[in-house]
Amino acid sequence: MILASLRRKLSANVAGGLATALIAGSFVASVLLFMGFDPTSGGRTVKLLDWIDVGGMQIPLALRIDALSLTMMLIVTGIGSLIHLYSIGYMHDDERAPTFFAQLNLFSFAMLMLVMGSNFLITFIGWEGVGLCSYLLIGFWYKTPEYNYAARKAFVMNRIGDVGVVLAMVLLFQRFGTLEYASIMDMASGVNDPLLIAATLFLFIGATGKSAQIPLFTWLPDAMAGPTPVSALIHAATMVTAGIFLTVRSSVLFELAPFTKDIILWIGTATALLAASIGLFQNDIKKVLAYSTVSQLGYMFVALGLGSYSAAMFHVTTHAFFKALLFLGAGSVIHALGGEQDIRKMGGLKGHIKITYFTFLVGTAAIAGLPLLSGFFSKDLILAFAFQRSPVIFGLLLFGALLTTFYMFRLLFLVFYGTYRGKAHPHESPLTMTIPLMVLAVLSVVGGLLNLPHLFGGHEPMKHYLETAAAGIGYEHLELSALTEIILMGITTTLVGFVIYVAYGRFVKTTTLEGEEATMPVFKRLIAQRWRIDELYRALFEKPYAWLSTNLLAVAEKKVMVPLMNGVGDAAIRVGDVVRRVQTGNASFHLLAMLCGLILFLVITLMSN
Amino acid sequence: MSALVLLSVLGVVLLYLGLFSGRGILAPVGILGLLAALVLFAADWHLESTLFGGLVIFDTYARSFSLVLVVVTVLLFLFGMDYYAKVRENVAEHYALMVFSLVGGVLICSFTNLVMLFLGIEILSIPLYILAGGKRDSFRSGEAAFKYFLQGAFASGFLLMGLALIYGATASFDLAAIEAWSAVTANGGNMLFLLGLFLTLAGLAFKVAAVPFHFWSPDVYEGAPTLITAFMSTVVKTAAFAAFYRFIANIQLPGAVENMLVVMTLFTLFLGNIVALRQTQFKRLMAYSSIAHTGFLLLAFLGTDGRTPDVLFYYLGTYALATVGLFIVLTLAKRAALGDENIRIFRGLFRRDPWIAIAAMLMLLSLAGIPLTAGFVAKYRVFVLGIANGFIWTTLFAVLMALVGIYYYILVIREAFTPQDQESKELAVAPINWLVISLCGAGVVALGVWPGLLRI
Amino acid sequence: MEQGIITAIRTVPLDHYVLLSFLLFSIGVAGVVFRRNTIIILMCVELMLNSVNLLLTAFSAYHSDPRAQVFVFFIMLVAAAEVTVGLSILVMMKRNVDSVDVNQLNRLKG
Amino acid sequence: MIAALLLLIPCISALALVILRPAQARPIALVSTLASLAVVVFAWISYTGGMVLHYDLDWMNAWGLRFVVGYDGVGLLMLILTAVVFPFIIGAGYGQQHDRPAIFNGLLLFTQTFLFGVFLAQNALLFYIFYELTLIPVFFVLLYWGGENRRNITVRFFIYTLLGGLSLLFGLVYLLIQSGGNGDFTALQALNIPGGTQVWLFWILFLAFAIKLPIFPFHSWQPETYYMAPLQGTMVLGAVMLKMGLFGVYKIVFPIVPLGVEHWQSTVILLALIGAVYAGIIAFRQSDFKRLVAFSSLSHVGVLCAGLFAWNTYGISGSLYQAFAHAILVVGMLYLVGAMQERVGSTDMNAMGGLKSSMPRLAALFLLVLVNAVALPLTQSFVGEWLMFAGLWQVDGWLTLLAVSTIVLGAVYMLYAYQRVMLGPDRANQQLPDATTRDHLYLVPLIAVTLILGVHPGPILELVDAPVLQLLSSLSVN
Repeated sequence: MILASLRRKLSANVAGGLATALIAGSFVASVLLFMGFDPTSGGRTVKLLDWIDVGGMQIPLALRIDALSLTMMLIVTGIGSLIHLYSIGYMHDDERAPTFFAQLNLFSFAMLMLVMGSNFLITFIGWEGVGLCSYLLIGFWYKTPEYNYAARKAFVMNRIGDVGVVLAMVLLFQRFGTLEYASIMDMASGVNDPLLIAATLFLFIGATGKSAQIPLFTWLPDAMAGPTPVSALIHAATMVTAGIFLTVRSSVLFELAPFTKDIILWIGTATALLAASIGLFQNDIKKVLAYSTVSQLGYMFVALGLGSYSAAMFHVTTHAFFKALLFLGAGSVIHALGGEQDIRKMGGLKGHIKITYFTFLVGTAAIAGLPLLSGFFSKDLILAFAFQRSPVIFGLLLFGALLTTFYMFRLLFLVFYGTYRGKAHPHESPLTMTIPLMVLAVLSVVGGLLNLPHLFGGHEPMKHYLETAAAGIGYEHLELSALTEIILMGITTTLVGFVIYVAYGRFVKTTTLEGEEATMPVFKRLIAQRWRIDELYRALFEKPYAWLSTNLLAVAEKKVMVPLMNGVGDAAIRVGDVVRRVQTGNASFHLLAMLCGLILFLVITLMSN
Repeated sequence: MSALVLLSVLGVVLLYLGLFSGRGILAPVGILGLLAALVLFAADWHLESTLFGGLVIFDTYARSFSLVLVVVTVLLFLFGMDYYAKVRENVAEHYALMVFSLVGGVLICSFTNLVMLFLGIEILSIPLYILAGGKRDSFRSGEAAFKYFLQGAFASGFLLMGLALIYGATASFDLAAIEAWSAVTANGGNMLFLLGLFLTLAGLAFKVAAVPFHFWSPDVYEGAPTLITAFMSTVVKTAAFAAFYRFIANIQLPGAVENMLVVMTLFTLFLGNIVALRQTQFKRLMAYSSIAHTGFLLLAFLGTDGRTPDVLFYYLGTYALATVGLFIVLTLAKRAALGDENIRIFRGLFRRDPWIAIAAMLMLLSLAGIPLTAGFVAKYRVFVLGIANGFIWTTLFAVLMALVGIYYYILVIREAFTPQDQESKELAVAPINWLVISLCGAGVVALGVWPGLLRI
Repeated sequence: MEQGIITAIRTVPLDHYVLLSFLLFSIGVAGVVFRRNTIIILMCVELMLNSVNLLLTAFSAYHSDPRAQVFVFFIMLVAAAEVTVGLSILVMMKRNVDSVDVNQLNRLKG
Repeated sequence: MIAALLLLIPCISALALVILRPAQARPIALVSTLASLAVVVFAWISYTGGMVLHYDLDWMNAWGLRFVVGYDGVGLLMLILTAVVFPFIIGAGYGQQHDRPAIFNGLLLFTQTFLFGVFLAQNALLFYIFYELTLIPVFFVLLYWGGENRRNITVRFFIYTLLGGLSLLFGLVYLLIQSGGNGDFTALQALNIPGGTQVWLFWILFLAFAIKLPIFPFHSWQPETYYMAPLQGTMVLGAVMLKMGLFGVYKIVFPIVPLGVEHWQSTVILLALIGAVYAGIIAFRQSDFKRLVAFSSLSHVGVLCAGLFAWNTYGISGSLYQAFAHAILVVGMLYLVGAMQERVGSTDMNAMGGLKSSMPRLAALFLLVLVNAVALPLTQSFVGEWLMFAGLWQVDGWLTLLAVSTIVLGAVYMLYAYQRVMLGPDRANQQLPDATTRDHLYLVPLIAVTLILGVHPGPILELVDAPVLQLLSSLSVN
């Protein structure tokens, strides 16, 4: 298959080119597969070899090609190719570029494994694999301790999620005796079993880890330590959507566990709002995008929680387009400024780097959900579903969307408008970097067509396509009247427009920069400090853990366990020391002792007689 | 039995040789004589010959034990060739007394009459009182002799009292008659018999150094000349156990006495092992280890089992082998360390003489009971007997104490295999000693691998 | 043994002989344990042996069995040998520590 | 023939080394271990299932001790493990300076002999004899070539291990009496011991293995012993010797005292997992690389033992499979410890850091070893851990949670260690050599084994599958 070629490690200077060619090749292969695939057939499984086969457990190393995996493959390889291309320019000066490309390719392999696996365990291979690559790439510049810390944090948080996935798998295996998606989904339909709630909850824990939801989201902003293409590919477009993918994959199970869906809904909403609020006052261009990613992922989970799997996948797709675009654009900006990431030191770049500016504008508009751009369709679909469920959720999500609009435009305005506040001389990026930007910009504009709703004369093609692979989609129903939908869109669009206006007024006309955190009002400072969640986690988990680790060794092990072991021996020796004194060396005493012993034994004998 | 006569004559001859000629030929003559006795013992193996009007019977049991006694004495005489090389006075007497003591040992292996038991024990012991004080100018040696004598005589009194009471109850000194009597009479019904049995066993327990009749052993082991210590812990111990078992083998022991033996076993196991933990003088350590081994051997006595004599024989034979070798190694190390007997003197033995160190290690491992050495097979069989006879908890205790035992042997091994801090004198190993040590070292392994070689 | 003597011996019940010899034995034991003078200790050991002799003789009479009396001779013989050795050791001790107090001998211990 | 070769090749080589003390001891030892490996591979290829018995000789039949050797699938797996690991253990000697290398390597080969014996023995007492014998050469290796404070630690290790050993002996003797003097495993397994007896007999037998493995709270000898032992000694201890514990449980505890196992199952699993978590947490702040490996091994072993005591197909097969993976892992990690020690001069991680700049290749190799340690999928460890988790779930969900949590702890301390050794800013004046040919020759095969068996565990699982099923079905019949 296409995977074999991806494994190849690259060492030459042309590594970038080769890597790009490889991933582009797999993109072509994916496209060919896509063309040749008949969605009505439901999908097929390609077994590579027996993997685990012991005592009734048969888990083959098999791949599954169906609508869902193909969609994800296209996203992964397509965007992957663009980002590889982009990286050639971006990583041009780094001496370890070959390593970088090797790791990036390894990531693509793992990600493909994740989406193509025909059973949970194969998906888990990819699941952990992308985690490892993420670790490697975040810590790519290994000489900086903070980056290493961020890398470890990402891996460990993912691992915590993985515990959930492992438990879910174990549970499902126990219940169904297999881990094949197809078999489980077949067997599961109609089953009403509290076990499923547990299993889906565990899966969701896994998803919160990988897709950066509350409570395991703090690693994602830190993950921006990696090179920007990595942020774009892994931490925006592909890996973080793995959680959504897994949920859609097991949509049948989630449909049977409404309780889990509610939890997902609320956590998704909370994450969306929390992350959006944090995004408001961040000054690091990549951090803003990172929180925006977390927030958008929250929307996707809301969609999942609402049972609207196609909407989630749709948003995954469009988000992949515009968020990759935004990240690459940000990367281009950073590249242009020679590594500067603080938006307070940017401004007025519109004139210097036109292509970047223009594409970034498209991306911002898309994420804000300006009408007819891709984000508009996907986000509104989610909002519509939310409204159908409850106006409160709709209201909250709408608020989140407005926040998104605000901080994204803040970012746009502060970076590209006004006057330049930095020192480095900005220059436009090379063609290898701008081509991907332009492609992605186009995609961000037209991406909405993929799942054009009926309202706009479409047939929701993506939904119907995916329905063949994820049976859960069959359960979703959007039963709002066209009028309601139009009204909702109207409200949304109006408010978004208003917020953009406000942002314009605040950041273009007056260029309001955030001052030092210390000077902020309390509440604002709290938000600017990311609700102090990192600190909270550090105080709640990291420090006690370190304390525990130190003290288990110092106290439990050295003061209890080891002395306990030695104590028994020492006690024996001490007893020996005492008993030894009987041997006084005095002959008379010896005789007396013998006599006493004799009498004692005599007593024993007579007593037991 | 001509072997007995030969041995007695040998003793006298040795005494006379001491009067007339050099010390050089004493040991060779002694060894020759012993070998001749060996041949006589081994001849007519299956013949049961009686002696002294039935006071003594040489059956397979007696012959086997006698063989071991003689072989070990030969080894000790070989060692003696080097040990007494520089001693001027009384060497002949030493050899002669050892031979006399040996005669006593042979007698108590083969007694069938309590009179002979008593006589044998005294013949065994009285020369030892003298031998223990063999270094006439050494205070320690004198103290050892005195303590040994005093406690020995004291214990003899109890033994005698016991014998007299048994006689009073059964009207016979003959073992077979007593056994028959005990089989007929209800257990424990007869107070005289019970008391007699008790006191006799106490007297015998003194000889095998079982707690609480062990007090002599550490002091005497430490004070006596090394060769004599080796003799005591091998020949004397073996003979005493042979007698002990011969005495109780067929007597229907009252339950009360059996209980007492269990308690004695537990005490002996405990004290021997626990106190040995903190011994730093090697000979004292060996004394306590000897007490500990007494405990294991007593375990084999509990209950009746046809396999017991075999186990006893194997255990004592291999124990003697290891002990003889170790005492020779001690002597060598002690010479290099100018008379010190602390186990520190073994330090660096492996660097100084790897072969001797390895042989010593094997012997220590055998005493500790580590597999592939004879000591393991011996202990293993004892444990099997213990459990087979229903003494599960006693055996468990013995197993635990075996672990404690391993500790102090390991400490000695550790010394031998730790490089020494400062250079000490080279080990001067006479070829004859090297031979004996090698024999012992190889012996414990060979017997551990082919346990069938040593059986009654 | 002459029948008359046996009859004479049997006029006293066996228990009394046993008790008497126990008593003598105990005196001997107590002497060995509690006296400090080595010579007296040796004498007490002899007392222990002799109490046994007494007992054996009594038993011999009651069992009408001469073998015990032979044993008594053996015991006397052995006792003599023992005392010989004992006294010589005593002499050695006297020479070494210039005392016959048992408590002087306490260097070997532990 | 195979059994004889396996016992004789290392034994004769060892004797030759110890007695003749040739100058080129290490190559000879290496050749010997490779020869053993060849024999084992041959045995593997020609293995068709079932129990292969080789010899049945009288030793002390009357006392229940017969020389019966042979192997079933699990035994073969252990033989393979031993044979595969030992060339690496000997090979690790090439960066080490030893006093008297001939004797050192001879002792290692003796250990191998006895280990083969343990895995071949089909008589309980023969098993015991070999089981104890393995201690002797290791004792001397530790005592003579160990590090600081070796005198006390070695003795402590020896006594503690023997505590278990003698307890086992007692149990075996007890069983022997019950079976009327026949000590063969087949005879002992056929015994029907009353449930009440099994409840205490379980601990008598299991104590040996609990200490050998070791599981909490019998572990306190382990960290310091691992730390103090010479590198190769630690390898022997960690890679192979503790597997005797697993094997013993499989071979003795499970079939003979099944009711006892049933009674204590959850206790043992709980203890094992407490230990796994405990060690995993301690490992995090461990600043010495070698101690870290010790604690990580302790943590892994806890999971191994828990998996075994899940007492179902998945648990047992997973545990046995993982035993193999763990052996490879321990050797790899310890080799790295040695490699770092060679370069930096100590195993203290505070003295390391930023080494990736000067030795990127070694860092990459380290990382590849490490992915096995954290049980990333497609490495050997993952297969084993997955099976164990699946097995444990059938016992108890909460315990599984505890077990699975170790994968997080593992990630935490392993990555932290990696960071402290390799990552971070350059240290000044550290121009240390990168991975040499020797390092590659050593680590690449290990990593290859890990990955190949991670992708294709079939051959090993096949070996384990049938015997484990047979064991479990024979138990359910009783």
